[in-house]
Order: sequence, then structure tokens, then C-alpha cells
Amino acid sequence: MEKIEEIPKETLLEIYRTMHKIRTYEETLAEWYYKGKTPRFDISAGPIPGELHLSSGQESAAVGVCMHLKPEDALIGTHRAHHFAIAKGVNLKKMTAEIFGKATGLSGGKGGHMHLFDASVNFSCSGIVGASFPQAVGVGIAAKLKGEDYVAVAVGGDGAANQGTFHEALNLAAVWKLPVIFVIEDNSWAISVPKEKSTAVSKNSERAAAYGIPGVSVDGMDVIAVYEVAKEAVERARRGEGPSLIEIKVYRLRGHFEGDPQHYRPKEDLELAKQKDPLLNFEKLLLEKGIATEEELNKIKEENIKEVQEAIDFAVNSPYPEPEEALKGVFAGGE
Amino acid sequence: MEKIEEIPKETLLEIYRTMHKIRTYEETLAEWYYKGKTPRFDISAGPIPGELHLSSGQESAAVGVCMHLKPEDALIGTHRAHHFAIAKGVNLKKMTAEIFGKATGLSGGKGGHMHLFDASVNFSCSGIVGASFPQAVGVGIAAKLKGEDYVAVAVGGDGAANQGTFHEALNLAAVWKLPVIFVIEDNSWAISVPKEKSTAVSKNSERAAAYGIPGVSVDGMDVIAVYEVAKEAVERARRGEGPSLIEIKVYRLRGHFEGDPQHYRPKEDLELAKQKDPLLNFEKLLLEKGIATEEELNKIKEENIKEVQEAIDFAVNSPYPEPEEALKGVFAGGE
Amino acid sequence: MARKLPMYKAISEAIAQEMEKDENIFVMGEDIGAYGGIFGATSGLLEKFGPERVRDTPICESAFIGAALGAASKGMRPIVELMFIDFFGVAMDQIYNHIAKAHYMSGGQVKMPVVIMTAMGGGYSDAAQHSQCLYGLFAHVPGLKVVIPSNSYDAKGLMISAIRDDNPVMYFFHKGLMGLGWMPSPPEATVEVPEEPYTVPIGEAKVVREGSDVTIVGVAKMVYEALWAAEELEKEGISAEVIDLRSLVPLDKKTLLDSVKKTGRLVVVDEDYRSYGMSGEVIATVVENGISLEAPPVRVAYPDVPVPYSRVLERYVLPDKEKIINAVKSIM
Amino acid sequence: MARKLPMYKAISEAIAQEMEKDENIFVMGEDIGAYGGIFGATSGLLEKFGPERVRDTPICESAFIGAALGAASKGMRPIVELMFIDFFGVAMDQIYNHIAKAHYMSGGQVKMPVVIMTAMGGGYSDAAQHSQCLYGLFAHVPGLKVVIPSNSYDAKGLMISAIRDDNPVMYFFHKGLMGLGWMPSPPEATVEVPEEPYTVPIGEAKVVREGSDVTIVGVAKMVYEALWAAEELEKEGISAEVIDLRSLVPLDKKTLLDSVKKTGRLVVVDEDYRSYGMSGEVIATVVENGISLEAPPVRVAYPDVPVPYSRVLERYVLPDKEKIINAVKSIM
Ligand SMILES: Cc1ncc(C[n+]2csc(CCOP(=O)(O)OP(=O)(O)O)c2C)c(N)n1
Ligand SMILES: Cc1ncc(C[n+]2csc(CCOP(=O)(O)OP(=O)(O)O)c2C)c(N)n1
Ligand SMILES: [Mg+2]
Ligand SMILES: [Mg+2]
Repeated sequence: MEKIEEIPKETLLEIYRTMHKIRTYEETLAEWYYKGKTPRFDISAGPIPGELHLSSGQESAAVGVCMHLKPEDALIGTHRAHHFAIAKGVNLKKMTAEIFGKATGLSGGKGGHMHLFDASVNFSCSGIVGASFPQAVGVGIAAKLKGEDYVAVAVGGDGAANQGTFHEALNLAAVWKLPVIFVIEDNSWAISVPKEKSTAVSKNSERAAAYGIPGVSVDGMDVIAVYEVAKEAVERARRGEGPSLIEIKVYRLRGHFEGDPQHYRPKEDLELAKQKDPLLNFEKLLLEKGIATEEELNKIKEENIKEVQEAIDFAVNSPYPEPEEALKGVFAGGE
Repeated sequence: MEKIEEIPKETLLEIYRTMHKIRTYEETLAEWYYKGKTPRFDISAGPIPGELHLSSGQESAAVGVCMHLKPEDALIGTHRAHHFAIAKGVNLKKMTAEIFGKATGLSGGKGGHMHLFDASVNFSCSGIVGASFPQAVGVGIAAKLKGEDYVAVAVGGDGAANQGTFHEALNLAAVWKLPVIFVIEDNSWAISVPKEKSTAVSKNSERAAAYGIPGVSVDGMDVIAVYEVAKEAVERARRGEGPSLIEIKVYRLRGHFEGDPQHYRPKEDLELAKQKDPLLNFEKLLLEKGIATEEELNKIKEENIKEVQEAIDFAVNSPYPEPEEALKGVFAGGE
Repeated sequence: MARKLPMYKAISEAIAQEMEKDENIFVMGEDIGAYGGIFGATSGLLEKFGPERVRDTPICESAFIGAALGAASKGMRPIVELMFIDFFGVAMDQIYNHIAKAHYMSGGQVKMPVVIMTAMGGGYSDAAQHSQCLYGLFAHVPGLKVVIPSNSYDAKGLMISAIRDDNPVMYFFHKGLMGLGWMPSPPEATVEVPEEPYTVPIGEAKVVREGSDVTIVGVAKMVYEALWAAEELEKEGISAEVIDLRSLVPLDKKTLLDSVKKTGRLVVVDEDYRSYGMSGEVIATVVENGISLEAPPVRVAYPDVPVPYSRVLERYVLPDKEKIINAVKSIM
Repeated sequence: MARKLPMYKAISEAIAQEMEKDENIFVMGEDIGAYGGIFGATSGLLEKFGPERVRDTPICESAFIGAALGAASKGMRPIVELMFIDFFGVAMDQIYNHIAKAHYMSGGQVKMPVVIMTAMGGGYSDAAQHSQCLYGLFAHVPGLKVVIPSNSYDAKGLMISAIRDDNPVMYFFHKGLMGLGWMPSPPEATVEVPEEPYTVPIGEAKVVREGSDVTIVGVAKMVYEALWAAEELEKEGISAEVIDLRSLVPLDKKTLLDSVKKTGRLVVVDEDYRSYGMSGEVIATVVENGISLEAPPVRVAYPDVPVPYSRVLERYVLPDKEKIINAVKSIM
């Protein structure tokens, strides 16, 4: 494994930039989510209605992985997918407009926060736990049949690793030696159910043996470690050597969704999460190692704040779709 | 592991008797199946219409496992389940009548060969690959909640081990430490698809590690080895120590179903199967070791032939159900 | 009995009361323990009955719904929660090929007293995979009873009936009727609920408003849209009868037919997809029974499109009072 | 073009011809390679196109159907076989929540040219989990086209249309029409099939027999039962028109309505379960369009019971010529 010193500064700052952008985005979105929902929380009210699953605390997983991806590579996320979307290069303005339900959104407001699609960078996600795994296998088939070197990344939570699709997809990808990277983002919780009560092994990477493929568990506190592990898996896939499984241990800084009272969650667990903040950790590292100065990081922060604000402004100022749009577009090429 | 010498003769003869009974039953049934289907094979014709999946060559799996089961223990089989049914003690006459579609059948002719139910010995099976695994978990829950020491056995083929339900059920049984024995009956084929093209590991027992439970692969040529392995798993389950996974390597002596042209199957593979006949093997062993005499075995054979013939006669001579029965019994206690 | 309960509490009370009486009842599902169910339908149960009988599951709907079958085959009476009906597709085989058919296929040897309870319905921008109703699918396949309460009284009574039934019952609750603080719910759904256990029979529809000019049929939230429409129509001199089907299987044909015989006009309101579902079945049931209508029947149904996210889009496609009023007027 | 082909060969020929022209087409499923498909629908493909494009899968329907989505998102045009429609419950989520909705949810960014072909139908004692039709379920959820050929000509033409369609198409074939040597099939289903590729448009029903007294509507095998009934009825002076819907989504309302307008009577024949399905939809479609009937419409449908195994039981519940004749006479 490369040491941090061997990674170009440019790359390290890019990692920092994206992690910070994600955090800024999520915390800003949270503020907007609660507009119209206070004093009484009403899930249907405000500029962002419906469920909202934010990724704060889990940035390292998305950035560590996506740094190795090209636009042709596909990434299929989960219900909690903003961090992967941003790291994959999804257009932030259109994504935000989508989350605000606007005509200028990625899907013109039809998809929403759990169904972000950006075909230009081969990003998609969905609200069904475990659905990403088989879909990524299909991208792998396409790569193989077309003789292309793109790869597919399927993301799932620790909860998703107990779904049948996990097993089926890993087996299929292994049997067919497809360029797929299965990423389990382990934040210890599936809503209120802790991993140790749902999962018969302590590390999902141990499950890779059931498919004869490499499996690694990596500490998401250390984005560089994630970066290195993902690099290996992506390169392996590109070389045509088949799938890998990566479990990334992260901590969920917020509720499962916004509005989650988290009664089920021990206070210490939330405290722990705050101590395990991969963004702060990386920031500290960059400064301590003298890789970046405070000024450099501040500049990045300001740029991120601006970019996020522009995305929000774009969304807020965009028109809603015409209501009749709802009836259109079920089938391609026809009405 | 016990040696064959340490197993009471009575038990060994019981094993032999059941294995031979199964073989006799299956081969007799095959004859009946083709009545009305020659010269032109017509799946809908004859006294036994529909699909018929026979288990010849796989007797050791059923007998080795079921020798340890009590009537209260549940066994949930697959589409290929006659051997397990017989070994579990399902009423042979009623079972045969069911397969002949008669009113005296286990389900009055409503179930058929793929849906044999005998509640008195907690036997059931179904035509959906992989469906047994979750169902056995539920029996395990009942045992736990009721504080009973019965266990559940779920059977699946090598093909079934790639279904999502396999993964979900093993994980759930492991997390809840339930008295369930998962049996993979590996006959190397899922219809025409060979195991090595469908399964990313050579032995499904390796998959036990993904659930932190014991996993063993055992050679079905050796029914005593199966018996020993199953004993351990059943005892473990009864002691409340949780689930196990057993893979039993057997050979399919016949087609996937009757009428299967087996074009896909290399001749050598069928030859190999004939050499790997667990019944002949056990018979030879009993004689060689002087455990039983030819006369003793012949007597058992004759008794089996008679019992099977009686079951067939019972079925053949039974009436068909009244047609209107078809409309009854969808709901309990109602119409 | 001046005690009003929101639907989510009525449901959990029904379960608790039955669990107290019958040790064979237990509950499984995702987040039904400490969380109390995402929509509160199991609130308080973990505290009362402990983690053996109130079991939080991993995310593996096939496994825990399939497990309900195994447990039922051993005399247990499992209640499982499928968090959103939208997720049925990962577990449907165990539901419709096994739980629904085991009684029949076994020639009556096996009983399947399984309650599958599940949240349905949209209206709060949860988009295409978290807003569907889909009850039509379950009513189509044999062996499942299908119930859908519209208020807390029926919710408790139908839950107790479902638990006591020896057959599998799909119990749908509409998220927008549960009376949760954080999800809009019409106050009418929160009604008086007796403390003691009682049953509402499965298979009995209810005339929730009498009228003479047109029969409006619906379930769940659509019952209120129909009632509100009826009130407006009343002002214009149109007298609408409103029927809450409450059960789709068995369907209470008598109540339905009697009403349409009387009114001569039929509007079916359906938050499930329009085609090949409930709305068609209700209309076909009426006409095949030879009831002569004074005007063609009308469906006010969710159109055959996935549920869009944006509020303006979703509102446009959801059936509501206005659409019902227009439908009624179109056939007067 | 005096060449008659059985349906199974018509299907595999359609696939082969399209695969020759378009490298993006490939086939996945269980036993579709060396075996050629349990019902022959992929016979000869492995030999022609090799194991990369004709992929035998492990038993993991969620995975390989979900994989079809991923492949389609990259410009491939996958054809997947779900061996029996009865197994849909293990893979339904990928079908209806993802493949069916991706185009809409993505605002049109993603196209899903996926063909899911599957065997349906009973009549040969394959019992409750291998004999169902279930097309009603797929017609109910938005985003899937649903086609059901009744003869080899339509089978080829509809398969080519399905492959070329940029949308997901559920392609149902009835086992009892395939013309397999080992499965009874009416000879009428094996008709002349042009060698060259051609299309039968999705969404067009066909009047397969003209008549003036009653319209009998069906799909697949029921088309023949209807035709045979019509012949008998003719002898008794009753002139029946028979419509083969061929597509359930989109439904060809015009052909249906025109016919019933003319005949004034409607009998719907349905091998799928009776309630909440196709038969109800057809009836509702007719009456909501204000067509006045001279007698109530009648359904001759598979009753709401699981498919029993025993031949005598199954025959009793399957719709057939006799039942259709009785139904028609009951409304003359
Ligand atoms: C098939 C399915 N089952 C259940 C749900 C409800 N659900 C949404 S997120 C979630 C928890 C997911 O946990 P995990 O996979 O660990 O992801 P995390 O939320 O922790 O990121 C559940 C149960 C769903 N969306 N889909
Ligand atoms: C969910 C499902 N998929 C596919 C089938 C069709 N099918 C029946 S048996 C079978 C092969 C099963 O192979 P295996 O599990 O190894 O059992 P075996 O037949 O070898 O005993 C298949 C694919 C089915 N019945 N159910
Ligand atoms: Mg998690
Ligand atoms: Mg096998």
C-alpha cells in the first residue's frame, strides 16, 4: 500500500475537497429540509418533502472509492447516496433541483432524493435495500460483452449485506469473473437495528470467501486507507480479474433519516460517531503532515460553500414541473 | 466419528432398508410414470401426469440425515423429495396416492409430487428452488419460543445454494441461534447447469463461514459418513447451539425429471454416477464386513418390494377426488 | 368509551391484547422492536413482551416472511411487518406461492394463521418505491385475505380478526391515516376505540354515508376523499352513498350490489394503479350481476404511472375530492 | 412461405435473427444454453452465438433479472428467461420497482430495452407452483408492456417487436401452445411463419373470428377454446366474434370496443385467476366507455383457487370450450 506521502498533493486536496463538499452539502440540505417542518415536523411539508437520508460521517467511503472511477464506470448507490453521487461527479445543481422537486432536476422532479440518475456519469441509486448488487453485475456483463474496461461499483449498507441479492450477485459476478466492486458501507446500523443483531459475522469481508473473491475490511476513519483498498479492487476489475468485496467501517453522524428521534441509539454511540469523523480526521492529518496549510483548506472550504450555495439557489429558483408531466414518460418513445 | 462397527446392526439394517425402499420406490414409480406416455412421451398423460423428479442415487443423503429425526422434527424438502419423505416416515400409501392424484392421497390429490405434506411427521416440500431454507428457520423459531427440542432440516440442491434465500436464512438462523440444519444435496447439476458453472466455490460448506456456523462436506457414497455428520449437526441443534450446514455429494442416476433427454450431460458423467451408487456401495460394505448376510438383505428387499407394491396398489385402486373438491379448501374454516 | 386513539395505537393495542392471551403470537419485522415500527404499529410491544416475542429482523424479507410459514406450521401465529408494501417484490414468493397456498396444497393439513401487515400509500413525496398501494396484486392471487382499515376503530377490530383468523391475512394500513404526529392524517381517522378487544369481521364492507343518487366505493384514505366529495355534492343536490370496502378478499358483494341497485350509479375511487386492479374488479362485479346502471361507471384511480416525487406531480395524479366530484358530475 | 413452425421454434428464430443483426442483444436464464430452454424458446442459440451471448445462469432470478437492468443501462438489449412465471415472486422487485420504473424515475435518461420471457399456463398436472398465468399482475403495475402470443406467427412477430422496443416487455408464452412434442398443444397454434424477420405490433388485438351476437375475448390457449366454442355455437345459430387480445399493455381498446358495440354481448375467458385481474379489466373497460350491453357480461375465468394437481380437479377449474358455450348461452 502506498503511503500518504506517495500520493500527489493534488490528489489529496481533491479528496479533501470532495469530502468537505459532501459534508457542506448534507448539512446545508438538512437546514433546508427543516424549513416548513418546524415547529411541528411534517414529513410532507417544506421545500424538500419525503424522506431524507444524509451521509454525514460517511464521506470517506464515497470519496475513497470514486477517486478511481471514470465517468464510464457505473456506480449504483442506495437510499443514502448523496455522497457517492457527488464523488461520482453528478451535476450538483441538477441533483439539488431534483431533491427540491424541480423541473430542472436530473429527472425533472420525478425521481427525488432516493432515485437520483445521472446517465452522463453512469450514476444511479434506488430506495430498495440490496437492489444495487444485481444491477452492477449487469454493468459488468456489458463491459465484458463489449470488451470495454469500465467497471461497476455496487454500494450497500451493512443492513443490505443480509439481503438475498447480496449473495446472488456476488456469486454471479464471481462465476462470470465480472468487473464489479461490491462496497459495503458499514455504519453499524440498519435504521434501529445494530449490525451485531443482524449479521452473523463481525466483518462482511469474511463473506467474500463464500464466492472465492478478495474481501477487505477497511477503516473509514482513514480515507487514504479506503483509497488504497479501492484502488486495488478497481484495478483488479479493470484487468479482468473479477470482482472484489470491500467493507468500509464508517459512523452515521445523523439519524437514519431526518426526523429520526434515534431513541434506540445509545448516547455513547453517537458520541463515538462524532469522534470518528473522517473529515476532521483527514483535515488534521493534512495539516499535521504539512501537506496543506490552513489557508489552502479554507480556500477549498469557501469554494465548496459557494458551490453548494449556487446549487441550492439554482434549485430554489427553478420552476416546478408542469403537473401534467406526471402522466408522461412511462414508456420511451411513445405517449 | 463413530466407526461402522460401533453402530448397532439394527440401525445399519434400518439404514439399508430405507435406502433400498427408496430406490425400489423410485424405480417402480418411473415405470408407472411412463405408462400412457409411450410411444410418444406426453407429460400430461398416464396415471402420473406432470413433472416427476426422482432421487435414485441420492438415497444416502435422505437416510443419513433422517435417521436422527423424530416425528416432531420438521423436514422441508425440494421438488426432488421422495427420498426424504420416505426416510422421514411419510405414509407411503398416502404419498403414492397423492402422486397418482387420488382422493386418498396426503392432500386428496391437490398437492401432487412436488407438494407432499404429511403434518403427522412434519414433512413438507415445494416446487420453488430455495424456498425451504426460510421455512425451516421458522420452525426453529417455534422450537425456541415454545422451549421444545425439535429441530428443522431444510434441504436444497446445489443449485438452490445460489438463491438469495440460502443466504438470508442461514444468516437469520445463525443470528438467532436456531435449531436448523441446512442440507445441500449436491448432485453436481441444476437441471442442465453444472455446479462448477453456477457456484463460485467448489464446496458449499465453505459458505458456512459467512455465517459463523459449522460447515461440513461429506461424501454421499458413504452413508455412514453422512449419518455421522448429520448426527453431530442434529445434536448440536437440539442442544441449542445453533444451525449447521452440511453439503452431501451425491450423483443423480436419472435425468433431472423423467423425460429429460440429458443431451447436455457427458456420457462419462452418467457412468460416474452409476459407479457412485450409494446403495450398492452400502450393500457391498454390509456383506464384506459381515454385518449382514445376503439372506438378511434379500429378506429386506422382498419386504420393500412388497411394501412399495402395496402402496402402488393402494394408489391405483383408490378413487379420484370429486371434481368439485377443486373449489374447496382455499381457506381454513370457510369455503 | 370516550377514548380516541390514532390508528397506529389502535393497531399496537390490538396486537398487545391478543399477545397477552395467546402465547403463540409473536411479531417479526424490521425496526418493530425498539423503534416500535416505522409507522408505530408495534409501538410498546417490545417493552411489554420482550425481544423473544418481538423480534427485530435483519433486512431479509424472504427469510422472515418464509419463517412465518415455518412457525405457523408448528402452531405459532406470527405477525410480520413488511415495512412498505412497495418492498413486496423481494418476498413475494414466500407470500403467494407458500403461505397463501399451503392450506390448499396440503389438503387442509396445514393452517397458516399469519398476519402480514404493511404500510401503503403516498401523498408525502416518498416517490416511486415508497408510495404505492398494490393491494390489487394481493387480492388477485388466491389464498390471502386482504383487509384495509380506514379508521382506528376498524383498525383494531380488523387486526384482532386477522390475528384470530386461521388463514393468512394481508393487513394494509395507509400511512396517511395512522395519526402519527409527523405525517399528515385526516382527523376523521382517529376515532373512539373501545379498550376491550373486539372484532370487525373480515369481508364486511361498511356504508359510511347513505345516499341515493350515486355509490362511491373506496378504501383507506380514499374513503375520506369520497366523504368530502359527498358533502360538497350534497350542497349541489346530489346525494352520494359512500362505501368503505374494508376487505377486498373476501369482497362484500352484497353491500356493494345493494347500494348500486339503489343508486344506479357507480364511481370507484382507487389509490392503487388503475388498470387490472381493484377499480376494474368492483365495476365488473356490479355489471356481471346484472345491475342496470343509469350511466356508465367511472373510475377515479391512480393512473398507470410510477409515483412521481415532486409534490406538484404527485398531487396531480393522486385521486382526491375534486376528481371524485368531477367524476360524479360527469354521470349525473 | 409454406413453412409451418411450432411456437417454440418461431420464438428462437426471432431471437436468433435479431441477435445476428444487433450485437447488443444477449440472452440469460436457467437452462437456456445447452438445454435450449425448458420449453425450447432458446433452442439452437448457444450453438449459433456461443456462451458469452447465451448465458446459462445459476438459480438466482433476482440477480440475473437485476443484471438485465444494469446491462440495459449500458446500451445492451438483454433477453432474460424466467423459466416459469410462477417463480416471479423471487425476482419481482427488480422487475417492477426497477426495470419498469427506471425510465420514468430517471426522467427519460435511461432506457430499458429488456425482454423478460416466461412460460405460463396449466393443463398438464404441474400443480400450484408451475401452472399459473399471472399476467394480470404484470399488467397492473406501470412501466411494463405485456404481450401473449397464441400462435407461432404472432410469437415471432411479437418477439421481434419486443426485442426492438426500447421498453421492458413481459413476453408470456403458454406451454400448451409451444408445439413441443412432449406437451399437448392444439395444432392450430402451429401456423405458417415467414422466414424473414417481421413484426406484430405490440398493443394490437386481433379479431380471429368475426361474429355478430357475442364477443368472446381471450388470450393464449383460451383463444382456441373460444374458437372451438364459437364453432359449436354457430351450429346452434349463435354467431360469436372472437378477439385475441395479444397485448394486455397497451390494451387495444378500440378493437375491443368496436366489437362489443357491434355484438352487444361480452364473454371474457381468462386462464389467470378470476378476481382483480384481466377479466375484470376487460369488462370495466367496455362498460366505462358507455357501451350498452344487451345482457350482463360474463367471465369464464380460472376461479380463485390454487391450481390443483389431480387431473380431474384441474380439468374442473380450467376454463374450456364447454364453459364458454354455457356462458354464451346464459346471456343469449
Ligand atoms: C427491501 C427493503 N427492505 C427494507 C427497506 C427499508 N429500509 C430503508 S433503509 C433501511 C436500513 C438500511 O440499512 P443499511 O443497509 O445498513 O444502510 P444505511 O441506512 O445504514 O445507510 C431499511 C430497513 C427498504 N428500503 N428496502
Ligand atoms: C425459484 C425457482 N427457479 C427455478 C426453478 C426451476 N427449477 C426446478 S428444479 C431446478 C434445478 C434445481 O437444481 P438443484 O437445486 O441442484 O436440485 P436438483 O434438481 O439437482 O435436485 C430448477 C432450475 C424453480 N423451481 N424455482
Ligand atoms: Mg447501515
Ligand atoms: Mg442439483
